[in-house]
Amino acid sequence: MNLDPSETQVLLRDTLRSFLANELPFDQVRACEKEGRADAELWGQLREHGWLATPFPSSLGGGGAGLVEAGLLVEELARRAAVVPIVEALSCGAALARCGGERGAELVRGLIEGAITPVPAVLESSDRFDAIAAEAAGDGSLRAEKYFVDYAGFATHHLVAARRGGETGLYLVDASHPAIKVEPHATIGRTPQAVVRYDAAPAERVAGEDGYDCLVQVARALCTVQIVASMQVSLDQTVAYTSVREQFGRPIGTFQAVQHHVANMATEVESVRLLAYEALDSLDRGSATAERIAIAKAAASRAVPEVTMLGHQLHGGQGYIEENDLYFFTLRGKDRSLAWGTADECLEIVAREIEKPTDWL
Amino acid sequence: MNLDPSETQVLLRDTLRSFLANELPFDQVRACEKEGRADAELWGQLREHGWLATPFPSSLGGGGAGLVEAGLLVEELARRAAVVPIVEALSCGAALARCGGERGAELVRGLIEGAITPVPAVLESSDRFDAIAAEAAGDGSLRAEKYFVDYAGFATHHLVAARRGGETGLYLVDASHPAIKVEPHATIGRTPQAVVRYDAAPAERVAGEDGYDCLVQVARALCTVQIVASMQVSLDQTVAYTSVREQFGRPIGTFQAVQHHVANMATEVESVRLLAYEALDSLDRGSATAERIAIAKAAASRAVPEVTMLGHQLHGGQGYIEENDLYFFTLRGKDRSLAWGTADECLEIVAREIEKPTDWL
Amino acid sequence: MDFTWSAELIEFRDELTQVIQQWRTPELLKEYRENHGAAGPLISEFQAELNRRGWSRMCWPEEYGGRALNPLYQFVYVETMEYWGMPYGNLTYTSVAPALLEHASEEQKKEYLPGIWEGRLRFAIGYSEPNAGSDLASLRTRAVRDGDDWIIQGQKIWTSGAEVATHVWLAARTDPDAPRHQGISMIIVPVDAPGVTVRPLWTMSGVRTNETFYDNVRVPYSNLVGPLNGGWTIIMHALNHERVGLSTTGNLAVHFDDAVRYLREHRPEALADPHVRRRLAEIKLELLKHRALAIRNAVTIAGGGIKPQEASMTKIHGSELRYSLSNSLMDLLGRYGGLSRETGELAPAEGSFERTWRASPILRFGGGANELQRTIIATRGLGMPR
Amino acid sequence: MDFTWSAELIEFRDELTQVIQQWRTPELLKEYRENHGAAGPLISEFQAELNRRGWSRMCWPEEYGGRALNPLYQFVYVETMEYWGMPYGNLTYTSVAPALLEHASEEQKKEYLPGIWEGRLRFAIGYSEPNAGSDLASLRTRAVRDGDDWIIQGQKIWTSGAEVATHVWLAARTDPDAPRHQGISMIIVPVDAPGVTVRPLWTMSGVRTNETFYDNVRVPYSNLVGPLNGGWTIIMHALNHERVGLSTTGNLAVHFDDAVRYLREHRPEALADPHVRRRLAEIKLELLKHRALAIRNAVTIAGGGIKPQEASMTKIHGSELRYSLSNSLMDLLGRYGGLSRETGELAPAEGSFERTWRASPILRFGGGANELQRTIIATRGLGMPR
Repeated sequence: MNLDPSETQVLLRDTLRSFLANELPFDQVRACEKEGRADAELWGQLREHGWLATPFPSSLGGGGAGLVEAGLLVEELARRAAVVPIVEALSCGAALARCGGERGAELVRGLIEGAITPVPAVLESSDRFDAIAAEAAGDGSLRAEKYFVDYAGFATHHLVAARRGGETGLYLVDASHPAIKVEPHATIGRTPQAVVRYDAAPAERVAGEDGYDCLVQVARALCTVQIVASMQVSLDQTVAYTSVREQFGRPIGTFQAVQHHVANMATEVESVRLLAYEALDSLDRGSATAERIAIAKAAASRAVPEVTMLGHQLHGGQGYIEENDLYFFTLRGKDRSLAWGTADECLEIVAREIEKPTDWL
Repeated sequence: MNLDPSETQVLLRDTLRSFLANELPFDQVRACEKEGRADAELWGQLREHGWLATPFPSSLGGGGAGLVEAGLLVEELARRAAVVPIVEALSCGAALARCGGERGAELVRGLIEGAITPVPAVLESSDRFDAIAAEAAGDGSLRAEKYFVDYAGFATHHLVAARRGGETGLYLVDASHPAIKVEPHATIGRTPQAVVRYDAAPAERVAGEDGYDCLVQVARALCTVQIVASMQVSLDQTVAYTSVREQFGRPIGTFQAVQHHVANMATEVESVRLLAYEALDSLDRGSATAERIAIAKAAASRAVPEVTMLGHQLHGGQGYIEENDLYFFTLRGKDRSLAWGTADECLEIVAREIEKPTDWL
Repeated sequence: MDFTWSAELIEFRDELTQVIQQWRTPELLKEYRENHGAAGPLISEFQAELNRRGWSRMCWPEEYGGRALNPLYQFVYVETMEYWGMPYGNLTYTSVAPALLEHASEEQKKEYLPGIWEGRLRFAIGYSEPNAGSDLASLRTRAVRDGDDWIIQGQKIWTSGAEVATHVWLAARTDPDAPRHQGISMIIVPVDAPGVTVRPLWTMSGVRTNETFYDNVRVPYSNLVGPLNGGWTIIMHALNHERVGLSTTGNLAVHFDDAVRYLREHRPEALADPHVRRRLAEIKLELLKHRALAIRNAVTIAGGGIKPQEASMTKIHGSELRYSLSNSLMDLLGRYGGLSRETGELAPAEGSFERTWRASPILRFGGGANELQRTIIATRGLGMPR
Repeated sequence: MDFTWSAELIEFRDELTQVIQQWRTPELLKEYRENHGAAGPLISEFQAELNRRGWSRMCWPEEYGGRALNPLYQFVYVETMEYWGMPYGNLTYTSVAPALLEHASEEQKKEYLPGIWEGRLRFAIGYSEPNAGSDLASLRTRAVRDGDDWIIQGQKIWTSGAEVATHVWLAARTDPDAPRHQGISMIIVPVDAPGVTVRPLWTMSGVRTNETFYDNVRVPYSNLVGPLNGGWTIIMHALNHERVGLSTTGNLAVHFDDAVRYLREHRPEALADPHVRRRLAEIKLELLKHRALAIRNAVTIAGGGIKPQEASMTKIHGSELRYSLSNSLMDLLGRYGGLSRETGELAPAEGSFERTWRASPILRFGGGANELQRTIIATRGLGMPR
């Protein structure tokens, strides 16, 4: 039991943090939002510096670390509201590395080296992870409509969840193929997202049911960390602002009501952060359960709108204008609360197993 | 639209309030709780002073007022934590007066004059209002097990919900009949309650399905007022206590955290009170819907534990000992939140009709 | 006690609703959205219709063209307009006009009131400053008398609608030596007066607000409303009235109705889900609690009084419900809930839940932060010590 | 990061659980309930068994008979005991013993520690006074030196367990002229000392607490623990340790497990209800959030530090969860949820949800009111201005 990051983990985190503080001004994020695009430049830098390799086995050219380290990367990027498919690409990579065999290993190498940027294409109009209806035909072609595909237009490849012979698997599709149509959504998170239509697109099966499960679990856990980052920044900015903003002749942070709101925010962030990294740690150790990951995500999804709204309440008008950076975390936080399973969907998973004994220690 | 009590209503309320302030010391309530009995003396006084007659038509010897006035009586009694079956007897009376025909009218006269004290016996082991299974035999005898019967041992008669030929109706049973067994419960509310077993007890049909519905709706609305009273007293005591209790050299009521808790309590009390009396008013006007009454009860049932617990938090240890009167309202409030439909059961009623258009004005 | 509306009020509401149905075209709504409250051609016509029916000033005294109707008519009017999302003057109507009726001189009433009810005059509110938010009494914008004029120097923030307003309803410090609450006056400033600059501020709701700068702005001394240095009382009066308009049930309840309609039409399987129905029932419960508080406050005002704690309760409950309601609706729509209006048809109810969610911070801190409102309830409502 | 327990700790927990299973008879639980924490014959035997296995002081330094194990052992010990509702010394063990180990003299440690681990000595906590609750530093009970003795005069409240305790762990003012935090000392007072009176106070939880009166009570000067006038630091230290014991996951989680078991055995139709399952899932979520906070705090302490904000978060979350958990369980059991233990078999889980609900106020204001804890988080944890 050691809940703090190791020295290596701290180094990883701090290096990326200072890199981003220098290289990623928030106006670069504003520009991406405005133009509805991903941050291709940053994505290239992340790859060049080897950060994308971090969580993959050294045998595949990776950094030999695990998903906890992936979480640290994701958290840092989310703290800067970076518009890059970090969760998407890393969860594809994790599913391919763990369940994709030789071909999966090859693709992970491609991801690390920059040959490909894969993103998942999972949900359909039903918006349910347990109701994938897309059918992959025996001839290797795919007809499907995938909704809510994050970074669909930026990715080089889509890892599409589809069924063949009653089993849901993952199918690799080249995103540049003309049989694919990408129709962008505008979302509260203001990151690129789209409906994608695959009209008999060539699709290569690269993993089976276990791959699909792995993809969803890893993405859900990493998405939870994105939420933690949103809450943390909202908290940090609120502490900083209320400590200096004066009203009634004193910093508003000296008012009990303000302090108690902030204390509530901090308690949420602390508990959800622990659940999030515990989920990632369990994935690294092979002891993960869908239930515990769902609990972490549900806790995060419920907490983030409350925490960020308290942040706004305490910032007053200053936090409400887009010249302030606070809104990034509010909007991203809510967007991520809906992604990879809402609190309701995740609680459903917990409810299903409610009679299973729990080890409370 | 006039949300304040009329002059007559104020007079009624104030008269009873000052009567109770003089005649019902809290130690009398403590004695009833300890001995597990109703307050027979007070019940007699209420009848003698004509309060029990208030809401019934003058043609039956009643006061000619309505259920709003009944609510005012109930509220005053609940503010003193009186151990009398006021909600039980008045809701029996309302059902009998409205749906009991000639025989019902006779029984209401009996209630007013002191010949009978009827209480409802409705729930069974299923604890569901929509699953009454007791069957009234054609020969006028009843076999049933009724749970959670408030004041079962004190009442002279039970108004038992039972089925005959597929219809649920109300059956009058003489509580002194040897075929009846009363096994007391101990409950959080510390008022008399029991399981009652009717082993072929003589039972007279006095109302049909409409009578049963009326009984439940009236009791639910009056029970909501009991909850309002619990919250109100908890709020009042908390305001009084925190205004004088000093810590850190000043009344704790000057602390923002305390003021804001109290403000939250007050907002709950105010909104639930309005819903409660609106429900009673709608019953008087014949415009009541099960949904609106359910909403009032659900709102009250959710609010009361929150409000009373805040009261305790602000009273500290002083409110936690039974030498203080605060606990009456905390425990009664929670007890009543479970009676006549929990928040969940009431929300279920609302959910059922969720597609029905609402007049929001 | 009587919790029912009179037949006259219901009749009025029904007639108003009918008129709204005729005018509430996609074109008008688009004009309303794009003009940010300014009266384009369709809205002007609608306004004229309302005036022809005598509704836009029906509660004003007869000497100002009103019919002196019970203020509950105005409550019903605002509730109905807000439910349907129709323009009716908004803060100019619910906040500035009552303040003018109460505090302005006869000349001022004659000068401004007709323009208000005809929809020609639109006021932006000029209270807040960068360093005077919740602590409004610390405002620093100065107005100095110079003969028959005021000379105004300073800066305001959150002057929403200034870009389409004709006037700013400005709070300025006119006696810097007096205790802070006692040196403030209300002055009407035409937006086109030389020296007034409007700088846009875009908010996360997508709605524009403004900073406004006053650089030696000269306006007639007679633009002072109410007594010299008596502005604080007028502001508090206006804020209490404003809270009524900001806290209607209508503009919250429409989301509930929209959600039920959307689910029925597009996702019937979700509407059959017991969890979804339960969540909707919980929202309905909160809406009816809010309705009770809003009506309580309106009835008090209609009776000629004002209880600050009732306005405060309504404002807190409404502003927090705006958040929790839109938050719940987004959640129960899953990823659809995150789609914005710009997405097009796929966005539920034109993305209105998502948009309201983004807009939900403002009423929690604006119009007197909820923390201040809670203190008002405790001290003024319940008499707790200060 | 490593979120797993070592194999040794799991092994210890399993062994402890096994021992508990052997001793956890209805008779022992009845004795525990009826003796209010005093060691009757069964509890004494159980205590002896724990001692024989070296568990009751396993984390103490070796010079006091301990095995100097990592404090996480104590965390696991307390969690497990609390889950099963078994006696283990409770506050004497989690609060007074750590304070003695840290602050007492060698003589005092020799005098008191063996009695504690053997279960012979039981301490009641004497901090609060009628006018010193949250504002503990305003306590007025006086201790005046008289030769080799202290003479103590004053009154304490919430001296829970005093009726079965051997000693009171008393905070007294020893320098009335010093600033309030600097004139307090800790003195051990035998309950049977002449002049000590114990008056019962019955609480709404059904549990007894006490007022204790000290009328010219004479105890040896050597009963002073730690430096003269240095009591405040010792109290804060003890309170932080106490919060660990008061905020276990175990004594909350057992309700969850009991509820699931009760529903499965007695009301399977309710357990099949999606709303009930969802509610249970929400409770489980909160329990696991609490577990995370409690472990975070324990790991910090085990690492030799203490972060007051972590103890505070755990205490707030635990005390509010105690309420909301029992409240939800009562609600989902409907009227059964309101039945007390005295009802008999019909009461779910022996009425434990109802009983916990009644007991849930105390931890919200006791052990440092949650309002104070929130201020600690903000100022000490986040560095906000005071």
